[in-house]
Amino acid sequence: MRVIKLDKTKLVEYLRSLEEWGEVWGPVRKGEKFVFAKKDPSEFDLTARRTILPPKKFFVPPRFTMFSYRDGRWEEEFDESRRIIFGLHPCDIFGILILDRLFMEHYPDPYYIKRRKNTAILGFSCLPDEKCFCIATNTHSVEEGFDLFFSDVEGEFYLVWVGSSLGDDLTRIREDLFDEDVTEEDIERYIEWRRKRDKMFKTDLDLTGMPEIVEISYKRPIWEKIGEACLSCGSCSMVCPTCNCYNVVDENVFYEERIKRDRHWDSCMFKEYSLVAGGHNFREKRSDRLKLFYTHKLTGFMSQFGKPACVGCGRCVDACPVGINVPNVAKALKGEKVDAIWARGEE
Amino acid sequence: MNPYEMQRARIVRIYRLTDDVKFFQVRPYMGTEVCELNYRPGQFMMISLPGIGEAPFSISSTPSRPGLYEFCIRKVGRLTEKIFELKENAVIWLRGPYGNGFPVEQMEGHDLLIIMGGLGAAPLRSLLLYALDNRELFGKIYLLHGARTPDDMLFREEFLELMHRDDLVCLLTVDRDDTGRWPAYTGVVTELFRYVKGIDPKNTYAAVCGPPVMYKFVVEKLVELQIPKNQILMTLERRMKCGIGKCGHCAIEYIYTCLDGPVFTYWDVLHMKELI
Amino acid sequence: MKINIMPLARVEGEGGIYVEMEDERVKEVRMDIYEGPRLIETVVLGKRPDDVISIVTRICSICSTSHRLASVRGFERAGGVEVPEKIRLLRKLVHYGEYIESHSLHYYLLALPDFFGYPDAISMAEKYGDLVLGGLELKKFGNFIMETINGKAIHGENIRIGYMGRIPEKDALEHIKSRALALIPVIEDGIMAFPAMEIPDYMEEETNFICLVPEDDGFGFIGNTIITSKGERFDVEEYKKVTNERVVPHSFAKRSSYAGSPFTVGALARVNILGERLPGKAGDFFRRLWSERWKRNPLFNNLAQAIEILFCLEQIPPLVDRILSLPDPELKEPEVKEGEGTGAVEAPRGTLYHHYKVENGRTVECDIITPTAQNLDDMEKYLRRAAENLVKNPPEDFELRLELIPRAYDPCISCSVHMLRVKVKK
Amino acid sequence: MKPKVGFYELTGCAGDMLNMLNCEDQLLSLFDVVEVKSFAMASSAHDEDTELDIAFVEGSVSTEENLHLLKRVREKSKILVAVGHCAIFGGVQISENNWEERLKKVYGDVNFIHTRPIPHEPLGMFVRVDAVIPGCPINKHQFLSAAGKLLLGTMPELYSFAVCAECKWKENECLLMKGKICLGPITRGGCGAICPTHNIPCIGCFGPVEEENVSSEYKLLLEKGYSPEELRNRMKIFGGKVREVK
Ligand SMILES: Cc1cc2nc3c(=O)[nH]c(=O)nc-3n(C[C@H](O)[C@H](O)[C@H](O)COP(=O)(O)OP(=O)(O)OC[C@H]3O[C@@H](n4cnc5c(N)ncnc54)[C@H](O)[C@@H]3O)c2cc1C
Ligand code: SF4
Ligand code: SF4
Ligand code: SF4
Repeated sequence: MRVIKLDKTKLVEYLRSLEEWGEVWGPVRKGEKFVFAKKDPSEFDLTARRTILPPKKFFVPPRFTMFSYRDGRWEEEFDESRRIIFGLHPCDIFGILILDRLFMEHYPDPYYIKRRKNTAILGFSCLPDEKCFCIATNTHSVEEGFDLFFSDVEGEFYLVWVGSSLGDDLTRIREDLFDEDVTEEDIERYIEWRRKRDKMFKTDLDLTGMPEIVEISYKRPIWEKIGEACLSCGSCSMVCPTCNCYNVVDENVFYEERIKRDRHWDSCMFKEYSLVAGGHNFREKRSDRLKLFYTHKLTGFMSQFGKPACVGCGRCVDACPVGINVPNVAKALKGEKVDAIWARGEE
Repeated sequence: MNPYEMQRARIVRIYRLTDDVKFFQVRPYMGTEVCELNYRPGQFMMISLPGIGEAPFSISSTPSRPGLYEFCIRKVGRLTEKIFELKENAVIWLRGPYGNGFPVEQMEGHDLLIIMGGLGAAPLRSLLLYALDNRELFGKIYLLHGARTPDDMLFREEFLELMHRDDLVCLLTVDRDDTGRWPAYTGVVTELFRYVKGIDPKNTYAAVCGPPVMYKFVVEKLVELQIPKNQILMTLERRMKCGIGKCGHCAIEYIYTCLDGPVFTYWDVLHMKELI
Repeated sequence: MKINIMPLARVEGEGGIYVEMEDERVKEVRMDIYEGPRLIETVVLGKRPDDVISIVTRICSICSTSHRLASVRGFERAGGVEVPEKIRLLRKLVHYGEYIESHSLHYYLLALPDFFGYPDAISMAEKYGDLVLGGLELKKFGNFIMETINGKAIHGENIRIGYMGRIPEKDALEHIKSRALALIPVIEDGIMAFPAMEIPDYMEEETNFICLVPEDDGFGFIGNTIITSKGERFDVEEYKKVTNERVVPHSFAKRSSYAGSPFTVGALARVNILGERLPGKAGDFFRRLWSERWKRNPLFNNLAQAIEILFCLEQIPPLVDRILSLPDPELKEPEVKEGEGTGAVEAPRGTLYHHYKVENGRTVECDIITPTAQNLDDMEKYLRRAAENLVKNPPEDFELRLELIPRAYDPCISCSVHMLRVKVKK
Repeated sequence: MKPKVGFYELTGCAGDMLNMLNCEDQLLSLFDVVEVKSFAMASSAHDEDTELDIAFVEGSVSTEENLHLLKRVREKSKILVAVGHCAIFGGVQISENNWEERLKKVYGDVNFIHTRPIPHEPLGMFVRVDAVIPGCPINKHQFLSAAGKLLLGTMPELYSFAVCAECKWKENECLLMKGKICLGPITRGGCGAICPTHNIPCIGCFGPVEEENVSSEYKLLLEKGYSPEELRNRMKIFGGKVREVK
């Protein structure tokens, strides 16, 4: 992989120059949190931690139209915009890699593929906060899935990994800003930075052996207890970078003389999710739904991937009002102490 | 190719099977000649009407009789109600076929026990007709079919005809017969197992489909008969929005009913806590 | 002869007109209100002020912003809460939005069809498409302003006691400004459509008018002083002196009279009392169109509304500029623990009072007086006069001619159904 | 043939009817594809004799006259749609008890001549309701979507999940996590999570979501320092009679 350097003071200028390729999006502050927004690169916050929604919103927006039906014919509707997303952290890139397998292999989904192909991924290194546990899911370092990856190793330069042919093209837009000369000192500094970063994780989460533990815990009463607290609000699914469930609905846009077929995000935490004809519900109880969610996050994802789908970004920690999240559930299953409303003594 | 894209099709003929189930013969628009339709028994298709929605339906016909798809549809909600209102020649939209279907190649050379209840007749009729059309490929064939009353029995006339054939044993039962003219058995479907004789369990495939409550009792009987657990096949129903392993609704633990099913073996079921 | 019109169409809420005549004598005239009572003022007792402001807007959809403004002002006066300038101006803007929406709905879609002889605006649209579409554009713009500033066009929640949840974005405000400028010609055409028609005079009679004196002494809709057409002034805390409510058996809405005689509030009252203060083109139209008949004939309320729409549109651009020139204030929620106060605003239909008493952070008294409730006596008075004048020679469209009168008031009946006064001490 | 449609108001603020009129860009097409038989708020034309395909009814039943009208509308309509919170759950007016006492306090002993007030109830207490469009007021996009489905002769398909989902779609900071009484998790979605998008906690105006977990949210908020009385008051405003708050 080509590794080059960019003078830190030139980052904004470089990102602006990319507007000739597509819209430039990056992390900006929203209250105490962050979101990916289309703003001038000078407004991007390089200290950003996890954004409220993961980058999946670029590839499968919360709600979009797949087809329009007019005059007896269905027409596909595609989002053709080209986007550059700057500031993805390794966990987010892992999240995209999982979605890629889901949407791009086996019945490739053209809506996803179109958006994915029109999007450049510019990763950015990060330092963990108290909610990050990507070190436990082993998603804190990323080798693929990006076009460029910027590492801030605390010097005057960013080290830039060029991860794809598109990434290479993007560096050529302003070749003059990059420096090919990565020195021994730079490499040492990078290795030192990694060491420091890894030491900064505050999580004591250990996910080794989790699949077996989840498997054997299927009937344990702890699920009922968690289920009692769960609000079925679905926030956990909405913010999870690897939750991909959706619903399909038709709408009669009579005032435009067309019918559209839309897709919108859904969640296995909703009661209706597993309801079938005749009113039978395969996951009537909240605890049943939580089990499905955590089976996906902690044991296997899809039979063909056989890999847990949690990437350790900490968004569920940020989103669940009652403290049901991967670290808490995993710890509770392992019998460790958990600070959450459902884990408190009596009732 | 957009896997969500639908194909235009025409309803050729409609038969009423029971008060709330109709049978539809559907021909895709593909030029004028009779077309080869490429599917396996046990597979399903997504049927849609613009503005109303889309839902999965098992194919009831057999690929051994080309030209038409047949569906057996029960009126339960928005889409199915609208499909019920359609007349012959109406246009509907299809995509598929999807799902694994029955492993017919593996089943060849075996005895077959086909056990259906209620709407379970829809996918299993496909398998049954397939086996009858390729009769020489299979050993003994038993059909066990249960319904509440004679009026509720899907494909009643068609199956009553089969009782006269000597190359299969067709056992039909109803829970209750108020007509007094029911020519076959009364009682629940599991009682029909009494009449299942002379099969070689190790060399038998059983296929079961029916309402969720039926599986438990039928499977017990099949296990009693000592049919290997991986030769007991069942087709399952889940909510589905895409049919192609993306929307997540049909997930059972980490597998997808639409890709890895809807046909599962009892062995699979034993290993998946949520299956039935 | 008895005339019973129910339900009264193209008004908000359920009401009817009952007129009984014997020979050529009018025996009884009633504005019947049978919109069910919701007892909202009793629902709010014991609740936190921030719950109360959400509940009371539900009294009425079409005046929900005015109710919101009057209620937050009531609590702010009770608790001595200061409102940052920028938020004060945004409230003014959202209020203009409500005026534009409410007035254009009434003027174009509910009132004009009467004058052009159609049952509704939709049928009128076939021949007067431009007029109806213009009205819809204005209405949409009014809604856009309310959505932008208050979150929703109806029962928005962004306006809070002493603060607001989110300050609207600059782009949205700029858009409001440019739309306002673009729509001025639309309302000018709308105003011109009206005087072309003959205004009947069968109900004309002198009356009293009451409105608020705007805070900044120009023309406007928010203030703390009540003024009557006789020139008397009262502080809003003395609102009961002018409203004097009473209960009548044919109505779930209470009645008001001032010094024993009925009065009118609303656009016509404001324009009759303060019209000289109207600036710009709105002022020009006022001077060109106004006549002494406006003091006797409620049908001119329609025209007064149209002039007010123009006034609002003209005020918006400079107001937006002022808002944008101010820095965002700190957004934090003040607590109203104790106190008593009255908040008043001019709703599109007239003066609206919200009076509250708060103890220990809970609302213990609530009194809301809505404009339509104040207008009902005057509507009856005009109906009686009309019936008396028409009964001698009953015209074919007798009913329509009667219906015109309450409709001209743009009555908001759901909102007028309320209680007199409750005092519940915990 | 165009479907025959009627719009009726019982006791409420007329906000749902008004929000239908607020569909300015679609209004003319809507009135083009249906035959409006009755819409008191917008039109004088009213034909009460024809059978209706669809009746939209707003407001709670709060007088004998309301009840009478509702029954008449039900009889002559194929599909009756309850629009808005008052019609579905009873409205804010249903949130407190002692109705008779409060009525007396307000009106004294006046004997009303037209119709007697009765304690507020949602439509479903008296007649079959075929579909609902929730909200206080309804959301106009949901109304158009429901109308579109009804025009095709099928039932509306609205969001059945809580406000939080759309709140996340809008990428809002969670106010409940910040310690505010946000009723998003127990409130049916479809409004576009407008209030949290404006940093205002949801007060629940779309009514209880089908599977609300009131006790968990209640417990959570108690832990955050709110009093039972405050929580009860807030949760009752739009809770109708279905929400149980201890
Ligand atoms: C693999 C498979 C094969 C099927 N084969 C047949 C068949 O041959 N004949 C037949 O009549 N039915 C079959 N079904 C069931 C059929 O898909 C549902 O009856 C149909 O979706 C109902 O649609 P609706 O719009 O009429 O109902 P709705 O108005 O959507 O809802 C009515 C009920 O159906 C449930 N439902 C809605 N969508 C689905 C869905 N996609 N999958 C399952 N349940 C749903 C709802 O939860 C509700 O309880 C099959 C289902 C599956 C998964
Ligand atoms: S686990 Fe938490 S975030 Fe997920 S649905 Fe339950 S309460 Fe909501
Ligand atoms: S702010 Fe309210 S609506 Fe939004 S996610 Fe949090 S609890 Fe749900
Ligand atoms: S966020 Fe809650 S209170 Fe606000 S509009 Fe939506 S449902 Fe109503």
